[in-house]
Amino acid sequence: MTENVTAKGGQGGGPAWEPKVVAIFCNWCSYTGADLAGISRLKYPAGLRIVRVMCSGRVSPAFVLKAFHEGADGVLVGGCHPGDCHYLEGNYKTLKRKLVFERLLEQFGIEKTRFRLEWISGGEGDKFARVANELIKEIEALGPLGSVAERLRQADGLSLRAEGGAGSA
Amino acid sequence: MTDARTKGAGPKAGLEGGTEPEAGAALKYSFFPGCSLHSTAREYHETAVKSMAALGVELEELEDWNCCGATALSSADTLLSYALPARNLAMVAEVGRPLAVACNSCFVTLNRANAVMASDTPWRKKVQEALAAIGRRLTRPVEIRHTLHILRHEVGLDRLREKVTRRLEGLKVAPYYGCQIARPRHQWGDPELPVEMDEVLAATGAEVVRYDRKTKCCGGALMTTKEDIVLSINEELLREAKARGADIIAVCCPMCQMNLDAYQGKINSRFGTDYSIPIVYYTQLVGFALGLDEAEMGFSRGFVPATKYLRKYA
Amino acid sequence: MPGPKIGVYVCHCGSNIADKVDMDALRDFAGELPDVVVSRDYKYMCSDPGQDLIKADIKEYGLERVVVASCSPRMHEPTFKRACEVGGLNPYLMEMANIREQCSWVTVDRGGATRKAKALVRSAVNKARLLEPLEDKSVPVDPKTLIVGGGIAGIEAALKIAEAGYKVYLVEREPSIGGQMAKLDKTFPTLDCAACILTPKMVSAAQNPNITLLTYAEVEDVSGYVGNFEVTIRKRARGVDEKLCNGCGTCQEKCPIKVPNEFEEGMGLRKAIYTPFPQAVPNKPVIDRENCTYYKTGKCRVCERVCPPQAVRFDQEDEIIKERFGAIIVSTGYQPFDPSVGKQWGFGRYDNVITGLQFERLSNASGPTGGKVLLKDGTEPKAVAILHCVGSRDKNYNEYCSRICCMTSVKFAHLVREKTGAKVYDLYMDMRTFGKQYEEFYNRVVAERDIYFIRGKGAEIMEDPVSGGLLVRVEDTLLGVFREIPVDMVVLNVAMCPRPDAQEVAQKFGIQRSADGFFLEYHLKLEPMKTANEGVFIAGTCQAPKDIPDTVGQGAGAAAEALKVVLLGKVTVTPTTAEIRETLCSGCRMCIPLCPYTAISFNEAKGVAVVNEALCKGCGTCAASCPSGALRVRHFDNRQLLSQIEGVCAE
Amino acid sequence: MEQAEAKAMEVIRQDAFDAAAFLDELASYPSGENIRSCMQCGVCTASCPLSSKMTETPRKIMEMIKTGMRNEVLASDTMWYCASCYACTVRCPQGISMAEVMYALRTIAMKTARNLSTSFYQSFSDTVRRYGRMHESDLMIRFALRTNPLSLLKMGPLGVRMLMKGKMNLMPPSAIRGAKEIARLYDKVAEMEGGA
Amino acid sequence: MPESKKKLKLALYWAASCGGCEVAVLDLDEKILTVAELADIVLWPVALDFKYKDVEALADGSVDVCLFNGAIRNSEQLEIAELLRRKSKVMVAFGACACYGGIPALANQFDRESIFARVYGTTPSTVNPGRVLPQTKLPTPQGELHLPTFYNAVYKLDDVVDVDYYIPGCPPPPDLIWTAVEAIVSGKLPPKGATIAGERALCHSCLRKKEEKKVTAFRRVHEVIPDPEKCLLEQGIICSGPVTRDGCGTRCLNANMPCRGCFGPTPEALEHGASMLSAAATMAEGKDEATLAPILDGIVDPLGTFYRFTLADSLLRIRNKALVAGAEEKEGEEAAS
Repeated sequence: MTENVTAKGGQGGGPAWEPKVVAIFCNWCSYTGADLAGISRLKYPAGLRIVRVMCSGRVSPAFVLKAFHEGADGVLVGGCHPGDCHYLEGNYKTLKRKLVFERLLEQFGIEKTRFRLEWISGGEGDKFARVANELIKEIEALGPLGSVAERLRQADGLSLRAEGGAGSA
Repeated sequence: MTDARTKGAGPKAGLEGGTEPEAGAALKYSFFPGCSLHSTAREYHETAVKSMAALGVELEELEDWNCCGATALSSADTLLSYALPARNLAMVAEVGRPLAVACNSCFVTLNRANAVMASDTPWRKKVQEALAAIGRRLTRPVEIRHTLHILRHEVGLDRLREKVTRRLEGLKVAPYYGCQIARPRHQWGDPELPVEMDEVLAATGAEVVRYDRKTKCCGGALMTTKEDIVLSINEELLREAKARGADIIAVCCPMCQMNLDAYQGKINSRFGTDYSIPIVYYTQLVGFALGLDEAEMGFSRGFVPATKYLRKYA
Repeated sequence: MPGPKIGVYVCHCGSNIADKVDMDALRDFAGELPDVVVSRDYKYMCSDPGQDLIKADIKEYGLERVVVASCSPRMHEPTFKRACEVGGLNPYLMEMANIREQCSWVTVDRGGATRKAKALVRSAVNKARLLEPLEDKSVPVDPKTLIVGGGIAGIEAALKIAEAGYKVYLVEREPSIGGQMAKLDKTFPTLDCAACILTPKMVSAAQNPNITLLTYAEVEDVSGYVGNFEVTIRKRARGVDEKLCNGCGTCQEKCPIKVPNEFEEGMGLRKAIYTPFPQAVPNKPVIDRENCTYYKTGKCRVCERVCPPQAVRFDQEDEIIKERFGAIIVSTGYQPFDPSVGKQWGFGRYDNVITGLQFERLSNASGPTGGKVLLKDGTEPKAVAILHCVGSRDKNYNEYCSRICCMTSVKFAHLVREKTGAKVYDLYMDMRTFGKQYEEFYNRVVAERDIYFIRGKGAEIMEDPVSGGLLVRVEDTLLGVFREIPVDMVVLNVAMCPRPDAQEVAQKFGIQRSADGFFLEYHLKLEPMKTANEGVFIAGTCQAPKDIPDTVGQGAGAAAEALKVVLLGKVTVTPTTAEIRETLCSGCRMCIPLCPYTAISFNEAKGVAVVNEALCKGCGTCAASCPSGALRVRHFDNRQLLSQIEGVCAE
Repeated sequence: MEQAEAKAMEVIRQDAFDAAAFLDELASYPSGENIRSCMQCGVCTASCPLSSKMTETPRKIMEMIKTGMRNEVLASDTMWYCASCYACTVRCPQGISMAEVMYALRTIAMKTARNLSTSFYQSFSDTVRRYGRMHESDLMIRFALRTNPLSLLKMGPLGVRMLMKGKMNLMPPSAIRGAKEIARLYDKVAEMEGGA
Repeated sequence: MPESKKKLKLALYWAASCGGCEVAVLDLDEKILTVAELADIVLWPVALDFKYKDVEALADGSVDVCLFNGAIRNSEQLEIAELLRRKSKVMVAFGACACYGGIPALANQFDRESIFARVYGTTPSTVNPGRVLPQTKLPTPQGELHLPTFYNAVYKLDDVVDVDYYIPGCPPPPDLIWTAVEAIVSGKLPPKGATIAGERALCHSCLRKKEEKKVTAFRRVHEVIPDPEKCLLEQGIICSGPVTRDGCGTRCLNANMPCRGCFGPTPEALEHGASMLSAAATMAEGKDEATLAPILDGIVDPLGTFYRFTLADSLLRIRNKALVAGAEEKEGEEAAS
């Protein structure tokens, strides 16, 4: 709790720390839903940023790790509702990965709430906005996660040559 | 359909066997009688416990329960109107059994507090803080069921039919639910036109008459402060029952019983009518149909005597 | 090592973006990013002068990548790709940052929006740096169009395409085309009879040689993609040889079985062998196998005996038709709201509480009462209440406005007065008369004698247990009084709802549904007939509640969309498919079962997996499961996506 | 029938009311947050068994709230007629819980108003505080003392008949063991509200 | 080998590792003699008695090759890694621990405090009534002794010093070591940063029969005796072959055991653990959570399974301990209130 207070230390009323959420959305449903939220002028915090893929089935768990590695405080993966996948069943593959991957994240000490898989259809602009606001609220309560580089720096005070290894290429 | 639902939804495996009545003895609930059942609705209390026991449902009275606050406290103080029933819910949670409630008013009030415990409104935290001050704790909602729902959906009509020894053939009953068992939306029952009591009464052999005003309000406690209009809405209720040819009105709420029964004379004198319709709790009829001792069914406690309709079955 | 030269173009979109995002700061920020050689902002990047900026810079600066920060790529990606191409740059070397739909429109404060816009631009620049040139491919298109649903929308679309000289298959589930409109009596605001204007179109559809009419038929399966949809249609057995049958009706006369007539909304009866209504197209009967005595007991066969041309075929079997289509129009219509779920309205409990469609049938000269508005007991009503918004504009049921009910209510009020002496009470919340000549029509009716418009939502309908009369309770909100209105008939003007199988149909055709359950158009305003599935279009009330003029308009519009596909004769297929780098593939075969299009196979000789790029749709599911990274998806490969993630994260 | 005093047409100046403040006040009560979405259809009024007696219909009260007429709303008798039957609540097309809005208005009015209803609810609350449970005779006596002690005589005959039927206890319920807890709960709630 | 060449100066060092890599060098068998012929060993603590100050005394860059095995767990290892880097022309991360952190890096799931608490406190065999924990300073009559600091995390070699080549494996197989030695001696060096192993995944060398990658249950090796002819993954056994570099000679597979990934990820793999997790999970058959969850629950301990040798090379590296502890506290508060 105390951590949050110091982290927020509001100047100008707003929180100094704004949760950073990487959303990886499929082109056909969730990305369209997010566009609809925009067309409907629904509001959500600016910390949520969307990266577009064609299908949620394209989302490698490593993308999610990469986001956390880079300092995202949360990751939201969005796909079509089961049965509605534009590519028939890409979203089922995502679900399979999620079921193992969320346990891995827990082992890494990353709270469950920081990673979410949601089915958001192209018509569900309101659902997307609700999920975005909800998720960011939950993450705000958890506090910042910090990048892996930072975490390593804090661990032993060593200055590492090139943190990250894989994927940073 | 009904059977499938009863069996499917029954919490105890014992029921799934179906035919062996004693198997269902495993159904046990914490029971919240509420203040009325200890005074004005004494017969409701007695017959609910006895007839449910005869059907293999044990209603174990919650120890040291307190008044739920009814709608009076909702009008006086919002936080208190949650905290007071929440004390009961906290004690139920400790016992660890689902809660059975017979009084509609308690049912709605306890459900209202229960809903707050499931919400993420600031009220939830406030209630928890208030409870903490008296050393009680409630983290999540408890399961609450109306005794009528337990009878209809947990015990089931098959079981009831089997156990009926006095079939109330020819007794014309208007089923009157009142409002708060139906509204706002609860787990079971249509908010406008529920059928659970109709089905239960039909299973006792009684003829259930059509009664479109079954969830119209009786005015409840407003009888004390707005007597004029409350008498007139009760007159409308009696009028339909009579027009549909009902001998008797069955109720499931102490307020309804009191307004229709104790004030029936006053209605007659106010509106120049001559209603003489006994108002009984459905549990009295169920207990009677199950062959329990008639004297224990509390029919004599009503202001409008019911005995002339029941004599032939005794 | 210097990267490719990148140009960044920031669009103000008038004030849509510029009001929330600091354009100067964003432009300057982009200019500072590595490899960016030019960054500009402009009021409307999608306009001709905006595009010209890009084209000129490609030449002047020798740009190798272009990043446009503007609206959603779903809006203008094609525009800017074309601009690049004209300017001499491979269109796949362009990347967009969505700073309107996903930034300026959704963010409250300017600071946050500007920060977010920067992150999105950095992310796009990161990806652009890694893009590679790709070439579009094209495949030929089958020139036939499939239209699913033979209501007025489907008929209109079929006629337009057929008249343009192209082939159409019109598939209808019911035994006749015509849809809901065929049930209506008079139509607002002109009060011409629905049958009079619909029947000629139905007949034209049946007679046009370019239209193949498949009634009593359903689409079972759809696969393939725009230009080449493979469709399986089940044409259910009518039990009647359509070629021999001359529609004389003898079979229906003699059939001994009577069942409630769906077409009459349950108010009349039909036989077990029947045509749904006299003007049915095709005017050939079907045998209702569930109710036919022969199918139940093996006896009867009366119809077979009496049929003059001997057309009855009890042993007829369903026919499976497989066809290839270039485009598909879905026009499956709506389902009226079932008011029996709201017990307060008494529908199903009180005989004289009816729905709007039931009223249409009562009022229709070919309906069960021969066009008389009568109570269940055959007498004429003395007072009729009409309720608007039953099941619509009500969060307990459907939040949306059903659009036509105000006008049908006004029409019903007029028809009641025309046909009976009854007083009419019209209970409305708002009177919405949005169409051409609608307000004028309302003004005419409002002036009629004994029609009373009351502003208030009808709350409940009770029966007087003594008299049996109905009592409608409403607050007259303009007077601020509680009103009880005794009537003997109530017409519930119910909502238009999505059909109960809408989800199944949506899945079959790869289209989506909006929150209200109707099919989702590509763009609410600008692409009302397109769907997210290219080549599949929607028309009529399957998209949203609408009246006849709008339905017909959409039918014609969808026809234009379909014609656009078939007339072009070819469609472009995206080159953003998967590819396998053979030197890296270890042959583990992980990817093979993952492809829903069976585009990946195994080359035993080489010991590696192979992608058939004609079948691949580019979803990338395989790449996400290729452990060694040998499989990559063009335009969405690992490096590109990781760089984008890095881009949105960096502060 | 006496001639009702003719009410002059009023000109309402919106700047006389602070609508936002009143709506915000109500928004702090359960279900108070969606009052703004009321579309004045009147289903609440027409579903209410008691609305015919009210001087202002529930729908009109909602419009008065939205106008910011705080004093007028709290002075009306509308909320005191609510029997908590929830007919309005389940039918409201905008999902507003009118019953909760009525509770909220009563709770606000309880702080200042004094009438038959406030006396009844206050008596009820006091009885529960004392015994932890309801005690009808205690309630009736408290209520009568607050309003009109003579009314006890009017209630007398029914009370006696109830007693005869074994439906009423003259003796107070032996206070529940948790009665002290209940009192503490009352105090804690008062403290929380006072502190808020 | 050309005799004319000057003898190479060779250093071998052993940081946080089990010692298996040292044995692997000896596994060169008679070839070790060739090594001795070609090279002068300047440091090899496991076999020869050199002192650090001997190395310090050498001129910078005077050692030709250093084969460094083991991860960096404490300050002494860091110091020596830096020293050897200074003195050596070519630094080789030798073995899985030096390359990717190896088994020791699995400790990155815990921080120093919890490791000490466990090792010096709660293990059943521990007798430590005074709760004495390792200290970095020890006052003695002769003066204060300084001991290395035990770090919170385990690091791979290239986290702390520049590495020229990587020879993976647990331990590296002799033939690979020999290939490296030959390359060094002959001066035919691959580009800097290269990993001396295969470019494709291990499946390329695996001779087991591969059919359809679909499973209805995952199993662990102690639960079944796998069919030695069939792909282990297809039998529901997690085998990291598809994501791990070829070059080990399928040693584990030959013993009917699955690949655990000691050769690290292939060059184009996104990430060793996540990539294999992604592939393995998609093998489960089913379309809804109810069917899939029980199958996928069969993949126990995903972190230990998929990052057995590569946690220090992963994207997340260490467990996010502090925040989790904070959250647990918060939960506790909530429950208590």
